[in-house]
Amino acid sequence: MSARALSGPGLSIREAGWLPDRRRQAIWTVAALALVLAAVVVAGTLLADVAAKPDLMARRQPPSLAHPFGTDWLGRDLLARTLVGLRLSLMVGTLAAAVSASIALVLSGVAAALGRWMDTAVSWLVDLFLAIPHLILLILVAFALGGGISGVVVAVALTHWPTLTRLLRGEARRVMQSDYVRLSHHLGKPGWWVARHHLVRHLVPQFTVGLILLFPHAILHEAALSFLGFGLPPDSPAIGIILSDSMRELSSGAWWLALLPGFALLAVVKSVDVLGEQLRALTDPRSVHE
Amino acid sequence: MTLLSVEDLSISFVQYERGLRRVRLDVVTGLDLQVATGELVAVVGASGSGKSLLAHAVLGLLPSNAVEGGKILYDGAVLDHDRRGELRGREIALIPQSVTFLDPVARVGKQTAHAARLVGHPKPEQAMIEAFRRRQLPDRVARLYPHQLSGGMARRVLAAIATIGRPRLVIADEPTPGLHEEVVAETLADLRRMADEGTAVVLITHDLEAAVDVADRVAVFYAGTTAEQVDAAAFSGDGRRLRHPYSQALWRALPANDFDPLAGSQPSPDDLPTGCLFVDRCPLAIDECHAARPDPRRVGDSLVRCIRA
Amino acid sequence: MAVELLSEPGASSAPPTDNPSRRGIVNFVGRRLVHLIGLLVGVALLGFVLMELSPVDPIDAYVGGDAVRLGEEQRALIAERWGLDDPTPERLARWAGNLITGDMGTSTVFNAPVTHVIGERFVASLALLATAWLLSGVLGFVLGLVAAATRGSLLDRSIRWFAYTLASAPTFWVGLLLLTLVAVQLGWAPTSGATPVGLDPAAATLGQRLHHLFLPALTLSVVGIAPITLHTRARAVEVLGSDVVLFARAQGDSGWSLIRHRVVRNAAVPALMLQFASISELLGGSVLAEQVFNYPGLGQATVRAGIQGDVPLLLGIALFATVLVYVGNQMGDIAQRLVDPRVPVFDGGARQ
Amino acid sequence: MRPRLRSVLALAVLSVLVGGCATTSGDSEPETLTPVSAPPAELRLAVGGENPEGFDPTLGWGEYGNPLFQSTLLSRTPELELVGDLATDWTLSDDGLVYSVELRDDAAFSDGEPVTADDVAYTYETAAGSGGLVDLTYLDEVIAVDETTVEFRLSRPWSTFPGRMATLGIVPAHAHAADYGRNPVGSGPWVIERWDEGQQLVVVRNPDYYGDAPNFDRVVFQFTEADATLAAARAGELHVASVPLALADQQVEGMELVAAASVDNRGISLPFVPVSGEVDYNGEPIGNDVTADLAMRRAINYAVDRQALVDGVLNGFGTPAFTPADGLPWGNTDAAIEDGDLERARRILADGGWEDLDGDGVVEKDGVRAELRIAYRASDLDRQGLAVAVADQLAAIGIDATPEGMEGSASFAVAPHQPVVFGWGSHDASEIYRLYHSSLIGTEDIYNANRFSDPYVDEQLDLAMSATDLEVAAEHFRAAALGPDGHGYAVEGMAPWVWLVNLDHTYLVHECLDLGPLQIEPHGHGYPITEGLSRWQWSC
Repeated sequence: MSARALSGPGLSIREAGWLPDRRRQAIWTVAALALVLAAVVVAGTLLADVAAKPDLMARRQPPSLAHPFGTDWLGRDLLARTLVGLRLSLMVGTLAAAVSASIALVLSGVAAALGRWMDTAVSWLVDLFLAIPHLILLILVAFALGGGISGVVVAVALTHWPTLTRLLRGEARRVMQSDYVRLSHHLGKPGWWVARHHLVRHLVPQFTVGLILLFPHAILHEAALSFLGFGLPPDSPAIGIILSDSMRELSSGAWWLALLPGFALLAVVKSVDVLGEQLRALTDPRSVHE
Repeated sequence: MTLLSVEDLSISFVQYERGLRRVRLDVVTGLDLQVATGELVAVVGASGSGKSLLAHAVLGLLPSNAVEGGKILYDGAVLDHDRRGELRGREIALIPQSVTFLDPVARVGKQTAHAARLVGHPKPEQAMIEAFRRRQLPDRVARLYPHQLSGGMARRVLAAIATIGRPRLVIADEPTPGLHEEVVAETLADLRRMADEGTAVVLITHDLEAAVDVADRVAVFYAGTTAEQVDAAAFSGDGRRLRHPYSQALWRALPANDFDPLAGSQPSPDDLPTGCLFVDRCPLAIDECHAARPDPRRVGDSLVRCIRA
Repeated sequence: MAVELLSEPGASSAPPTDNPSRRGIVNFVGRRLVHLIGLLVGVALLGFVLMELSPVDPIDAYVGGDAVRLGEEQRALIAERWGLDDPTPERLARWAGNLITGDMGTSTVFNAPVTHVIGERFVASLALLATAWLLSGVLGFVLGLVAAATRGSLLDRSIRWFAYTLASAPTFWVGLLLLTLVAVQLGWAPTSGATPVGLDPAAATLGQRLHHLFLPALTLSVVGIAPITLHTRARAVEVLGSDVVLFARAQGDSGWSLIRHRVVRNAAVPALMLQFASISELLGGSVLAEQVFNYPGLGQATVRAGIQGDVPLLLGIALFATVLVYVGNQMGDIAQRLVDPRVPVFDGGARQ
Repeated sequence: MRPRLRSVLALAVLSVLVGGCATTSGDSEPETLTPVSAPPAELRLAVGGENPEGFDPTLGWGEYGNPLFQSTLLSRTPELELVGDLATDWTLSDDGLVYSVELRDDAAFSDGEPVTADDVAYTYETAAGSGGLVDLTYLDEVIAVDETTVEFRLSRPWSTFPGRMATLGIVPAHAHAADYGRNPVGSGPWVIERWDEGQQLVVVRNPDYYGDAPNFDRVVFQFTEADATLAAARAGELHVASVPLALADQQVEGMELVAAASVDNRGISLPFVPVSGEVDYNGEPIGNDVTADLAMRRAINYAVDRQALVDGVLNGFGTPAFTPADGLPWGNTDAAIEDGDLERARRILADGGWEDLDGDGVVEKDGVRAELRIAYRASDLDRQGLAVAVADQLAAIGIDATPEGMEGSASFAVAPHQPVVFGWGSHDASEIYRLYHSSLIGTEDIYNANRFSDPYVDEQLDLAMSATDLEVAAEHFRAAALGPDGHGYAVEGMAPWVWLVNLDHTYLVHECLDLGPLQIEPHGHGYPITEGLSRWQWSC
């Protein structure tokens, strides 16, 4: 009987059937979200000066048509500052995710290809970096680099590669131990050839998945670092800084200073998350049939 | 007295193919089975012939996207969804296939006691101990976990749990695979004993030989239809007393007999032939066979769906 | 974090060693101790190197805003008092030497031994961490089960949407949200501190402490809820579709009794592991929650140490956190063995 | 046996949840203070001032505001006049190098021991020698001549030394152990009851204090962030709360706003010398061609609208500042100018040779584009606001200025080549000397970091410091501001600085609490108000 075996109870209609338009739906969401994020980045670039322009006469104004997000304690337009901040977060997120993902790719490749000793060294390094709670390690590294944009990017990058490395290393080891790789060893193919041919092709989808999943984390941690005061200079419009400034205004009732930028950050992080999920569903060979 | 009577049962599943087009898979079409109290009926057929589905239907455990047709009578009355829920575990019980049906993280004693509690036993612990003793299971087994049971022990525990509520109808779903000889014999003897004590027993198996030895009657399933219901005794000699060509082919395929397997495979549920489902592989097929689905008719002491019988 | 869901291992023949052999325990604990010490040495070195790299001038970080009035002799005296000018290898040797004897040096921010600062501050943080840990664990587990039990329904989808949104919400912003709405606007909870203002902390009643703990713990639990909800739901759905549940339903079990008897403990196995592994995430989150609610715990001390360049305290906290995280993970491993009988408790092998 | 995990887990959860929600209803906070009540036994203040190192004067405690536990040789009246406290009389030798001080004989420490000259000598020597924050480098030696007489021998004349005698609390030589900071013993009006680091400090009246006894038995200092302080004030739990300027306009029922004038000022240092290619001891390049030009410095001073800064950044709580000592006896009132005058600023720039050649809205001169990066200490809110606002104001006259936040003292280190927002203001007139005297150039600290030098100013400051009479010293300090033909440190002089604002120190004070006359407070918002703590009284 060729139809799917239907003995397993508990299959609901959605899970039983494979919806072809799920692929189309995924493509649409990816396109829409990519457009939104691109819009944020472009807006952030254009509004840089507006975001910095104080207006001492219009301080702490509630949301209005002129200022959809209201104005902050120096009369600067909060929407402009939020957009510039989001652009900054996205940039830092991209850079940090890319750096940590490539560290992971290199280390996991090396661990898998260059023998046991290297493998234990890498896995011990991963355990070491995962031994310290994420945010405390972030503070240590940010302190070591003295804050500033480069400090934040490196700090976020240095704390995100371990999880991905462990994932990729596991995958790489599975590939290296699989039959066809052992076969190519027997056929006399050198280590680097094996790595290039088999390893890379397998690691790339995992790599993209890992890179995408790192993204929201990187953005959130950049915001957290800036919020705590380890990130960027206080007059720069980073989301973390806007929110930490808003803490001072709470008792003066300027609720929009805290809530609206936070919602914007949540929206961006969520859209990156969903974008990543959909991309993973589209590209990962295994899940494409889901 | 016939306890369970399945008449012209049909089960189909609704699935979405390309775009939003819906498609119906008729997995079970025209299934009949009659089981009387004290009678052991073996249900035999290839895998995917709808055997397990029948069991799930009777117990009301079909998945939500299943569409059911035909009638199931129990004790003379129609067995609707709610009634199945009430009887499940109390009057109708399932003996599952393997130890994987037992909860891996709970002790078997507790699971059995829980089953007793479900059927309303006043003293579930006591009921559990008695059930184990009745099946010669030492008391210490109660403290073991499913992964610590040997094959034989597992079978006895499963049977103990299923029959803790003195069910009137027991359905044993493929109890024999993966066990060695004496355990198979012991399991089948246990089912025989249940039948002799007045319980209606349905033995679902693909092992024709074992079924014939212990069953009173045999129902042969093919591609979701009951090909033939006949006394177990008919499976003897050269199978002449068997009316349906598929039953005969099954009997001849056994190693003890001619050992020549039937060519081809069962038709797929999304494009079933219009006429008899067996038509493509049937040596006696004639034009009418393609025309319409044969209805069950009594020929000698067997009920058969074949116009050529 | 990618935690491999526990697959159904094949039936192992030998019954578990209910009374584990003494050698098993020694081996079990021994291996872990060696691994922990290795990690601590690594963390100490990594931490020290990071501190040395820092361009922040320790003298001025110590002095803070008062640098305005200091002459250069004063700065030299401060440097000498805290030994900030000695060459690096000498300071590393001195620091490591003291470390072995348990003395982590003196915190420049609090002018007290680091061990004392950590000890005192950790007690405050412990209440916050424990409450948040329990809250997120229980809430996450229950939500996961409810979502699985009603899979495919609106409730299931909204729980999953809620969990995903929490996962991408910045912890400190959630804290701000609660601070603004609940504390400031509604005034239901205090805005800061671990005990009422002006009251002798020792005299604060349990009720007052919990009242102060309420919002920070709620904020911190946000960190832990999402992963546990999603993993529990996934595992529970898997169990609900398994043979075990089929047979249970065949026995007449259904509804919450079925969930309670068959699904809970099976779903608890991965949940427990995840719950202990979330300690690391919680510790990190507590830094943010304590900063928003001015809660005088270890998290706030970390931030002050970082801002004011208090190297001994930072390193002390890093080491202390490493121990905490490691113990948490091992407890997760042990708890999982206790819940899942298929795994021998003391097989000596370090199950990573 | 397997532990009964489920029940343990359930129990733990139950206890937490029950505990959690049982209390949200019942309000077990201390009862709120009704406005009309008998004088409270306990005074509750949230004015900051917590010194993480504890209460040891030799490590900088009590530098400004009331040292509480210790008493000082002299103290200042609200009009900042120096009067005796532990000291009954003090004289200065003719060469200005030796101060001899007579002590009262009835003062005792809280542990019963009498306060003697040895304690005073011990205190000053320890303070000078310790790595703490007290700067006594000009002090050679301190000699206890007899029980009640002390002689201070200076290495060079330092007319403002009496100011130091009014801030350094005297510690007992016999009880000054390592942990003195945590449990101070002193002869001050208060004794410590408890100190919960980061949370609160509780002090009680010292029964055998020699001076007039304070009107309250017990004072609780609460150390909370601005928002928590305001929330506590709103809940009626505080008598005095220092509030940041940004929140000073909040109405709180039962409390009035008190804006104490202060000399706590903010100004921007302008590098005085052109780019010379050399670097200072920090490795920072020296000189800035834009601010080295007198016309540019004057134009900036005229372009900045100081009142707008007070209203915009300080929420209206402050006054325009033209010198680092506005309102102090040694400050020069003639140094003030009519600021916010863009026309005049543009004319000064034009006369000075600055024009916008390439039409990009920014003026140039001899190929130098008028670009400035104004540095400020990142953690300071007011300095950030001022830097951002001034940068915006300067754009109107063609100067491209951008604020640049920096961590800690990095913002001071760049002063040789970048304008920096500084905060000064002290009761110690020697600050003028340190800001403007050329001998401070290149020293390893931040005094005169913009390398200003003017022979006329040096001469006047030397005369001031060596004067034996405070009034004569003040005379010379005032002269240093404005001298003949463009000399002096004021705007109409060499204008090495753009002084911006003097901050008011804003407090919310319970309407029944009378703080008495307030002195002009020094640098440091919050704690200085406690200077008159002993004189506070309940007026309802």
